[in-house]
Amino acid sequence: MAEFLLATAGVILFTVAVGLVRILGGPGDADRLMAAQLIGTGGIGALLLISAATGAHGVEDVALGLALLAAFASAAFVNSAAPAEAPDSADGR
Amino acid sequence: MTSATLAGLVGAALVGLGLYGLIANPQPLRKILAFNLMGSGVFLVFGIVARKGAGAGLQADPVPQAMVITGIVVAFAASALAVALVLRLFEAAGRATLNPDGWTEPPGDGAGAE
Amino acid sequence: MSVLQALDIGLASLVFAVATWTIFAPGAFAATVGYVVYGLLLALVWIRLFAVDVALTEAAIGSGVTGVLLIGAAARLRTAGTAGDEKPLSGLSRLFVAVLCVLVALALAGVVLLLPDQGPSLAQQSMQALPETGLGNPVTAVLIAYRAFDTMLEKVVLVLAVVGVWSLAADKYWGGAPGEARAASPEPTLAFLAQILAPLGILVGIHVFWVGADEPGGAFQGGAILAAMWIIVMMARLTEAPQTNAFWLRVALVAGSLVFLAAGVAGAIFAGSFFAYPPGFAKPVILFIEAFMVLSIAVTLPMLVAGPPRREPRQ
Amino acid sequence: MSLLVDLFSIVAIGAGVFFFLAGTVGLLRFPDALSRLHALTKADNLGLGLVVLGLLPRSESLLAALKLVAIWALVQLAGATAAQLVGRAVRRKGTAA
Repeated sequence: MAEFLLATAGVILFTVAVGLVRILGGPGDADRLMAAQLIGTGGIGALLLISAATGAHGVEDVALGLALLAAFASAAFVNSAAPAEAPDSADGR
Repeated sequence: MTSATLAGLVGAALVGLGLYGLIANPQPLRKILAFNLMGSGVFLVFGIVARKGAGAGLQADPVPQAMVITGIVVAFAASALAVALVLRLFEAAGRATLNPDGWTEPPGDGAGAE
Repeated sequence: MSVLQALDIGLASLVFAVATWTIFAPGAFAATVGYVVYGLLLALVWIRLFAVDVALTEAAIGSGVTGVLLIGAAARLRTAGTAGDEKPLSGLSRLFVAVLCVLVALALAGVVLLLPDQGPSLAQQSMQALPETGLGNPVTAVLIAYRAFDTMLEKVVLVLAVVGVWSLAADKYWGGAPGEARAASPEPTLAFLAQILAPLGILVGIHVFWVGADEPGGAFQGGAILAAMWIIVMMARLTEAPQTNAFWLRVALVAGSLVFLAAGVAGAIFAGSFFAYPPGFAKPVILFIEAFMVLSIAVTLPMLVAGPPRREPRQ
Repeated sequence: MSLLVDLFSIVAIGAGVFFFLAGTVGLLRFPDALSRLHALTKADNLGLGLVVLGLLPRSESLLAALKLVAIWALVQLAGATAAQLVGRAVRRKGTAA
């Protein structure tokens, strides 16, 4: 069973890596932020699978920490790049 | 080859990469990134030292681990100071570059910079 | 080759590939996102090295808080360094630098390969003395008991970094609040996230600190998670950054180092030597110190991210 | 009993990996940033959700199981918010991104 868990962790990391190749190069900054989001989710998945397989202790807290901070890259980007006012909200959304 | 040795080799490669970026990349923010990369490479070498010191029922020697933890925090503090310096340079000189020819205003005492 | 070995090799190549991207990416923003991705992957590597405490620190500080700092800086500097400003190295000197760096990496790799299989270790001693501290996590014991002096000085470094960042402020802003005064209306999505995340994050942060006595976790990791929660609340503009001349802020910044130092001096008076904890009372003393460290870290990291004061102080 | 648990884990985690794969295929194939964002959120929701579901019966304690569920819920929240924020950033810039 441990072999299966590790293999799936490997597959998830591999698909994430393939996705990274596509979006880390852009074209836009939005795509690059998606890369951070993708590796966050995939990394947490792989982390949980690896810890279930190797029996490393206390790994749930690491995954919990990563999950708490998963949106921070996007939040920091919006916070620094957004114009001072929000013209976006004027169109009724 | 054990996973610890592999991590140590990656750490060695990261130190090389980071050193190259620190010297060859002209932009200051890129230099900060490279410096951090170099630092984490050193931490990984500490990681292998910790792993090789496994014993007494522990899977890794706790002393190098504790040093890496303080190291990560200090590295963050240093990066924060460096980033603040770069942003201040940007404010004062109009450009964030280490090349004085690129500065659009002479870096004064900073009191007038908005 | 077992599945685990294949996974390790895959992870190592992924880390190396993302690190290479960070150095050679075409733009500063792309490189910065690469670095955030790299930090996340490093947390996985630390799990594979069975250093869960380090993985937790890397996840919270190396990837989370550093990510906010660097992405914020990269987004702000987008207009800054246009390509014409910089004098890139000539091809020849690039080659020279590359050769030098490869040599450094190879030398270090040689050292790694030559390390003995069973290296010198303090694991034995750490575990032997562990019952005296009343702790169950040897890493916490190293940080707060065996090498307490290092950790105390490291807290002082954090305070010095804040002083350094603040001192970059223009004279008229000294004592004011960091960050520009911005529109009152926060980004609604971000506000929603912060409102849900903050209570949960505070719970997790305190949990991580508390279990740190016996399991992976501790003051640094718990404090960093709490710090991240204050950062997200400030980013969502649910609260303003505090004035840097606020008395409570300055007390909170130095509380960790002061309490730590006081405990060390008390050890010299009551237990015979500097940073000696009285037998039987070690664990309560350690937890007391750690609680103030958590407070200081939770205040210091957001102040480092927020940067120097940029508004005139209100009286 | 343990065979049943293993079977459950294999089915759920396998399905989760499928959604990670589907998300990546979407990232590779979709033409613009907004549809790529759409593909990405699938990996967030279902991929990790199913992996967590598969790991749930293997967790050591009730607290560990609760943490697993909390991790999934937090990733959901982060994914949804980040998708909103990134989507807005794309829209603000027009179709250029």
